[in-house]
Amino acid sequence: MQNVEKPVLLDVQGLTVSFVTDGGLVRAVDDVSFSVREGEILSIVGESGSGKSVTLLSLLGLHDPKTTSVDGAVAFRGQRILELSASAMRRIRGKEIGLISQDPMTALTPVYRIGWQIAEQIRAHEPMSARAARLRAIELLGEVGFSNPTEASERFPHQLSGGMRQRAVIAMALSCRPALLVADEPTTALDVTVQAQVLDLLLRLRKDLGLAIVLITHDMGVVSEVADKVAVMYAGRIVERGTTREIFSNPVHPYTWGLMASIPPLTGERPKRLISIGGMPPTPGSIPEGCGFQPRCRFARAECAARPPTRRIGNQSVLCVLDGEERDALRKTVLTSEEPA
Amino acid sequence: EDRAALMAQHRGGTMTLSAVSAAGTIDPMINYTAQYWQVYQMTYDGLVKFKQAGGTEGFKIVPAIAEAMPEIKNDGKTYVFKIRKGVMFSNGKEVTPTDVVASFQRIFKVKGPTIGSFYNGIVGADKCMADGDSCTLDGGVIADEKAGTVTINLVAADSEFFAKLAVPHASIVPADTPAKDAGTSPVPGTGAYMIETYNPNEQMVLKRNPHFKEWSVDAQPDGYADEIDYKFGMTEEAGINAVVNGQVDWMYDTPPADRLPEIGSKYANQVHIDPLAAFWYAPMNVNLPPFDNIKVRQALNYALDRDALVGLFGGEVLAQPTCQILPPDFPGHADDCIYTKDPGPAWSEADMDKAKQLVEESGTKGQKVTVIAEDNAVARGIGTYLQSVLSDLGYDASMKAISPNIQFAYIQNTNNNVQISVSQWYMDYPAASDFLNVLLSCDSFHKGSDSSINIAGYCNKDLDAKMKAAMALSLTDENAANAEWAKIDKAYMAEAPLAPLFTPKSVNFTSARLGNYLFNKQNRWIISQSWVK
Amino acid sequence: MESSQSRSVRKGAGHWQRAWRLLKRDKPTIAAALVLLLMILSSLAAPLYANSVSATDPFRSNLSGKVAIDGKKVKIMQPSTEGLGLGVTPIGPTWAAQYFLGADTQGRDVAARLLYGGRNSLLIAFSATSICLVLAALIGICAGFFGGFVDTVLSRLLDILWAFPVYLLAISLSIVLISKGIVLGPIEITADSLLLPIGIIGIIYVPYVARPVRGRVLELKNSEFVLAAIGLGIPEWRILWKDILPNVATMLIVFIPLMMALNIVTESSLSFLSIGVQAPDASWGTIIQDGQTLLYTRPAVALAPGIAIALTVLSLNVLGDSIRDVLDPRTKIV
Amino acid sequence: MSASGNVRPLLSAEALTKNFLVGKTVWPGSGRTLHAVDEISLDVYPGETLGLVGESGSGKSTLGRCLTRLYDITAGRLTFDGQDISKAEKRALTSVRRRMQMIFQDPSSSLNPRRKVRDMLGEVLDVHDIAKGTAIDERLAELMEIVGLRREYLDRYPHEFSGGQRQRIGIARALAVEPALIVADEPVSALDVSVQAQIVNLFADLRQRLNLTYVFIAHDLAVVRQVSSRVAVMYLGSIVEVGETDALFGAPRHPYTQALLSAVPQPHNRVRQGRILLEGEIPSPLDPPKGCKFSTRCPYAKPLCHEVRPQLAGDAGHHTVACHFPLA
Amino acid sequence: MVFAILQRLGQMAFVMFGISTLVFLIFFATPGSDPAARIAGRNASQETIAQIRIEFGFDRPLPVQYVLMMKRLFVTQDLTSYVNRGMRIVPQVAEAAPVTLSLVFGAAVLWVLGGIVFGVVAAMARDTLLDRGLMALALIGVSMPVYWLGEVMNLISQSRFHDSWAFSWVPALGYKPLFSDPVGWFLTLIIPWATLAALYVGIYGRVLRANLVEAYQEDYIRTARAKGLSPARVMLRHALRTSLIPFVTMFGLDFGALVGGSALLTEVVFGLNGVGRLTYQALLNLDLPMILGTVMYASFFVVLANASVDIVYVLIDPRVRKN
Ligand SMILES: Nc1ncnc2c1ncn2[C@@H]1O[C@H](COP(=O)(O)OP(=O)(O)OP(=O)(O)O)[C@@H](O)[C@H]1O
Ligand SMILES: Nc1ncnc2c1ncn2[C@@H]1O[C@H](COP(=O)(O)OP(=O)(O)OP(=O)(O)O)[C@@H](O)[C@H]1O
Ligand SMILES: [Mg+2]
Ligand SMILES: [Mg+2]
Repeated sequence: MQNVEKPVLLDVQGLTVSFVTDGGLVRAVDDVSFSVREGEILSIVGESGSGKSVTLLSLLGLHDPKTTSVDGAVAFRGQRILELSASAMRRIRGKEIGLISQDPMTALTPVYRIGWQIAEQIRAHEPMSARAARLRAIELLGEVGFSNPTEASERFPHQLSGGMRQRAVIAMALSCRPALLVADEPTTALDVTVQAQVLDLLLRLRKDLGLAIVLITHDMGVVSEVADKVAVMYAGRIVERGTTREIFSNPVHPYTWGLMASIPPLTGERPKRLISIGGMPPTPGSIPEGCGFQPRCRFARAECAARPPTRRIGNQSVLCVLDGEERDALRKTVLTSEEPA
Repeated sequence: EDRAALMAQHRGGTMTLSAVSAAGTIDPMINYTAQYWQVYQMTYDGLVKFKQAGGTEGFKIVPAIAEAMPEIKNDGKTYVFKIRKGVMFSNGKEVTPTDVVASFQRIFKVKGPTIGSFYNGIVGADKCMADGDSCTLDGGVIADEKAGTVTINLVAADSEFFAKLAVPHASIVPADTPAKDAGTSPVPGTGAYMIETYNPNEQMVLKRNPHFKEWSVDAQPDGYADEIDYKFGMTEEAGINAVVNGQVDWMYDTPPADRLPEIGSKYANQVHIDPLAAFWYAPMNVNLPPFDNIKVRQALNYALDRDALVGLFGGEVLAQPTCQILPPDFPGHADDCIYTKDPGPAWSEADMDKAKQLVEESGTKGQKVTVIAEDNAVARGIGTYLQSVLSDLGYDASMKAISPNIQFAYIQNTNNNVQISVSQWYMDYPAASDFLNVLLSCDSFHKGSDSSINIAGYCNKDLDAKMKAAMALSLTDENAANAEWAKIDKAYMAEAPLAPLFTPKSVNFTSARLGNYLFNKQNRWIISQSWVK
Repeated sequence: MESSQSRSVRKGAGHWQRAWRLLKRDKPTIAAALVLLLMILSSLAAPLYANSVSATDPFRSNLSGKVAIDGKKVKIMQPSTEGLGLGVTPIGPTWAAQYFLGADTQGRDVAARLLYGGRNSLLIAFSATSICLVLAALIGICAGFFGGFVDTVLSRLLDILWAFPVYLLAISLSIVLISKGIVLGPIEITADSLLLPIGIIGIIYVPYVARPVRGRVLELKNSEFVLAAIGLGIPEWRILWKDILPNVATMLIVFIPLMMALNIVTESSLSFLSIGVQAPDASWGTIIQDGQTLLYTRPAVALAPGIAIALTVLSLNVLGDSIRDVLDPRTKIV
Repeated sequence: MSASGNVRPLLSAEALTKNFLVGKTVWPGSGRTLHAVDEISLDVYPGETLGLVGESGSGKSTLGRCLTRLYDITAGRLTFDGQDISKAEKRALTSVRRRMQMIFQDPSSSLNPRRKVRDMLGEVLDVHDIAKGTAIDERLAELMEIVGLRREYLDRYPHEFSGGQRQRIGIARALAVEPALIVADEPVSALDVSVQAQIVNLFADLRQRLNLTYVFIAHDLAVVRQVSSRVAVMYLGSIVEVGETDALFGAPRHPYTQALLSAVPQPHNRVRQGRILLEGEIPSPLDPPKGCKFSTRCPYAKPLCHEVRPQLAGDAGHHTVACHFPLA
Repeated sequence: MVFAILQRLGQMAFVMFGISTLVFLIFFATPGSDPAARIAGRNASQETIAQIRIEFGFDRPLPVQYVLMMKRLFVTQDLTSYVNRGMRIVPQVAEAAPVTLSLVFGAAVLWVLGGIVFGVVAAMARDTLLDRGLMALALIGVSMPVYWLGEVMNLISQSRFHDSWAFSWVPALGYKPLFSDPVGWFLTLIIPWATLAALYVGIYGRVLRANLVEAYQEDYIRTARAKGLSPARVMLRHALRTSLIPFVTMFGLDFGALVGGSALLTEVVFGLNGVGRLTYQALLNLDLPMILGTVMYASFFVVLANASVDIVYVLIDPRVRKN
């Protein structure tokens, strides 16, 4: 973690994304706010379908404007990027903000060599000869840990293993030395040894280049290992936000409790059953008014029918009616006992 | 002389001709198409030939390789031809009596299509027909090198023998010409031009015969153009456009109907309309119902609106209604029409009432009838019209059009049970027998064969005998014979084995630069006598 | 958990209801459906038009007939009066009830024939397209799904079909069938039977459709859900029917308008070779053929059926696209 | 629970091999052989859960598909409940399939997007004569309940579900035939932890209730530890170590297992000690190293390792390892 | 490798055998096709026909005739037409092939480019008026019979407006060899190219659009967009390139068939003496040797085109390429 507060790189305020669908307008992301400073790693965790990927893609303006409406303010280096023209936005994409998308298997165009694909991005943003761009691409591939980058650059995506592909995607995302990297579950498809390599790489880049990262993952281990800050999403909203240490040591939202409790331990006694959150995640379009977690929350009460207040505890902020000692007491019961039948 | 002056002025240049497709083998003894017979006029000569002149003059037979017309000896069974000296083949050799004999043998050796009808009267022909390869025509065609003569002996006198000698099948070619179908490799000839190359898919190129010296203006006049390119492959529409645009000087095929008004008005002076010795007719199978009933055949003849049919062919300028077999201005023709409202010399109007009454009497109403037509615009139109009339008469009529080449063979074969079809006949040479005898004699009918030109399958022994007599008569008395033919024509029409439709005229559309257009009644436009310079 | 009864009504609301609901909302689709309906209805109404509006028999030659235009009697087949007076031209479009689109070479009312022709053309094209798609689906699916030897044989058979001169078959059949029909069990096929063009046209484009189908099936065959079905012990035929076919079907829909267009045009060639629609009966294709011989003087004759074909195909296209979108449960229609 | 000599294995593989021909072009014989599963011998005993872990591309899915005979086996022997099914034909397999099911790695691609859940599940019941007519509906509702889904979801299309729900449908479909053995190919890797916990619990419940046997493929070691009674570690098509869960996690004996365990990131524990970072890339299965397959990356590799391929050895049934120099 | 080539050749032989037997059987089953009567000529005597039947071997059993004809076609290569007697089939086809190749190559260039432009523009303007307009245009192209369109083109360029500035450059119909008269070759072929391409532009444009729209759902397109590439580049380099595979399948089919003579109506209308016109003439005349010749040639190309498609796959789709 940085000692000195670096300037804010990305500031998202009230981001709301809705899709026009068969069954009417569906709000997939609802009033989401967060910010990332230079060199900071923000991790977004949460239920699948809670809107993590949608949030990321809307930062880059990658939604189809015909079926999607994006509201709110996204400031990148102080510039409101949602209002930018298409061509101005293109200058930011890939150049200022790099994207690592969820599935490395399908993220690369199957018919081009990966060196070419990386060089293509470089040349889209920097005037450079094809040769020079290729050399850069090879250099980048070396940077992300390919033992023989020249040879690797000549391969087609299908000729690479999952881990190699993911690293190629990362190399591509980094090719223009962006200030911000948005990574959507970059290691889900990878096994732990490769995952470790990739995480190491990200940390190294952060250290060497001051790269800021927004990282989506399901793996709480990964979060605790690399993230500075964590945002927990549920049903389109960020229900809790804080530094990694705070979230892990002092989670305040019942959903976060559930998440923490359900992590299987790698050492020690194996529990008979894992703790899990009962009930079912809401589908977009049927998210309840008020607190989205309320139908599954063991501590739900009448106030939850209204939109919960945002509470701040230090750097942490949380969307929940629970407060104070009551909360701490309840937390204990969750994190130690088993889920009731 | 006048001709010499014109020759000096207009000689030279390349004339371009066009046709939708080529007409098959180039062998003059085998090819039996009007398209190439026209070409053969300037490339080959027989002992005698139709005169190369415009109008009816063209029916005249003049000596060609023979120095003069021979005397008739032995009651018309023996002819002695004196071979002209100094006539050169395009391969540089001079024509000798041996070449003449070899040429006659060759007709049989290559199994020309007319050996059974034109040349079977020569002594020894029967043997040659049975086995072509060993054909000698012993005693039939005899050369006398010393005297420079060739003697031909016939089994019986034949009034049409000169005409048969004057058609391209009796062309004189070098004795060493291989005795098999020449196919696409040109055979040397004695004409003003020679075929240099022939590719049925592209073109035929005719060049001047380098060894040619004009030896008879009547039989083989010198030509104007230096080269004649006959191109194949353009559709009729394209051909017309090309002639209009001056890219082609003439096209063989009849202009499509929808272009006629345009060329008839805008390019009137490039259009040449000439009468033809031909007719379009609808043969009716007298051996199949309903046309096995004479009343039905007559009914159709009454019912046909021949004016409408003329319209389908391009209007009254291009065709003339007819209800008899022999075409106008043809030996034996006498104006007469029995199938019209007021029977008289000419057709005036269809008599539908009479036709319907005849059908009623025949008791064939409601039967199925299929008209078979060739698959081209005009024949289709006529077929559709016939079908429509037959429907009006109360039949369950339909029309089928099939590819022209197949249709001709198809309608002849009795196995195919064709009831009625649309067909045409163009004369080979000017003789009434070429229509009546060929199309309707019992000898022309062969059951189950693709070659049975008596399509109606009508056989009348009496009329056959009368035709034999008329042919014999014409040896001695041409006019009496013609009168006899007129009667035969009428007699056939009374039996109505066919329904004559109209007599077509030839339409030739030539380019603006083409001059000295001459139409020969026998062989149509004389290509070599027009100039392009 | 909420009561399970409350929502079990949804069970019935299947594929088709949903599709219908979505289709109803799309204006271009409605327009296309209307155009198509109009085409079908007007061709069904052909006798009505011929009897009461144009008052001619569109199947009788009318070469010496006359028609009253603006009170004057005019010949339907007008001999040329200019220059040499060559040729006879049928009357052109009159903008009157009779001979609205003019006459053809037999002096018949083109407008009435156009309507009658629509019956044959639509019938032939629809049936042939169906046959083609069914066969192509069958062959493509078998080749793709069973692979190996079956694939090789079927693929080569498709090659044979593709390189085979179909017109030879047509010419031959047309000649064979003139005198007597072919008896196939209970049905006798004669030359003017529409079964022939339907059958022939239905077959000739099979390779064109079967090949892409085969490719798609190969793709599907390797998809996880097919593997899953195999793993569940579902019989192959059932996998073909339930998993592969529906996915192939949407692909076939793209081909429908194309095939319709190709088929109507091909039908005209076959009619020309005397297979199928026979004079004096009409189809759009045969009217185009007739019009072809009048192209320089009366272009309207060939143009009118051309426009009819284009309209049909266009509306089918719009319809086909919407149906394909709508049948995909994943599509969301705005 | 643990394997012992006198219990007959439910599923037994002997020198199971699966090769793929890759890079095949129009010219037959142009491809190269990829040894995805290379002479693996493995027993699965009734009632146990065998965890299968390993680097991505090491052949876990392929092995799983071979075990359920979704793939034809190139060589080796496979017996299920005493019956040799290595060469069984389609027909013979149908009965085996009722007793042995696979759950796929990717829940979305293993469900036909054009079919409703009811249709897909009902088909299975129908085909295997498990239920007919109205009984189908009942059984379907029951299945949905077992996997914790609402019964009205039966009338939904797969795309209308979340990832976790889709995975449950996959499980329900596998359960529909009432199998004895389930091979689950990374059933939880696409899910978030809370859903993952639900599924893991579900597996445990089902095992108890239905007396199921599992082969559980995963790369999340914590999950594997949670669910498995025994664990097998794969590397490049071969099994390098098999052992009872606690033994293997407590004292890994193969250097690769060791590296794998050390690489797991752990929550609540930012600074990891002794992580072993493996050097280089996993070799291509097209031309695996000659000796020990791990020798190219093994920190302890000795010359022997590059020459001779080690075989699984040790206390059979308890803990075996394929290493010339196993860790203590 | 050798085995593979042999296998392909074997398949080719199978296709050719299949087609030739079919053609043979159909021919002899057709009334009115008696080759002896045809060769003998109009109104030939029965004796002549009988002699010709023996001389040409038409009295022999069909399999013998088949073998002899195949031998003359492939081995001695001296098979001649029944209609244009003496015309050898093999050299004729060889001579006609360049004409057809010129026509089809040019048209293929046009329709591939046109199809791509149509498909790409429509896909980019998806669901707009432009998209619908283009697709309508494409279908109109498909709805026009090629013989009709060709005739209309001739009407315009050779007749009505031949003298206007717009079409005064149009030369007479017919083929000009590429090597002796390249300018003439080009000018004479422009209109036939356009006519033939009109049909295929429609088909290809539509199919391509559908594929592009599908490709646009793929993840790698999102990656490409996230890279900051321009929409045009995303479309052309990423979506188009991967969408070309079905395009190539269709192209193989069409190209093979057209080069094999399927462009017959175009060739006839424009007076091009290509294989198509040969086929057409042969069909009209039921000229068995010529039909066999052109059909064998066509099947050769169909099989060849399929083989080429397989090879092109390897070029455009590295996934099927050797590692
Ligand atoms: N284009 C779209 N149209 C309609 N709905 C969409 C679209 N994209 C996403 N959604 C919906 O928005 C919700 C949020 O999806 P998102 O992909 O952001 O989830 P996620 O948090 O990334 O989940 P996961 O962890 O499974 O990746 C989902 O319910 C999804 O169905
Ligand atoms: N159908 C196939 N054709 C060719 N090669 C294949 C095929 N399926 C798998 N492979 C190869 O076999 C090897 C093993 O693949 P497999 O999918 O079994 O690995 P895995 O251990 O399941 O990996 P992951 O963790 O990524 O799912 C890989 O190298 C893969 O590329
Ligand atoms: Mg996501
Ligand atoms: Mg796997």
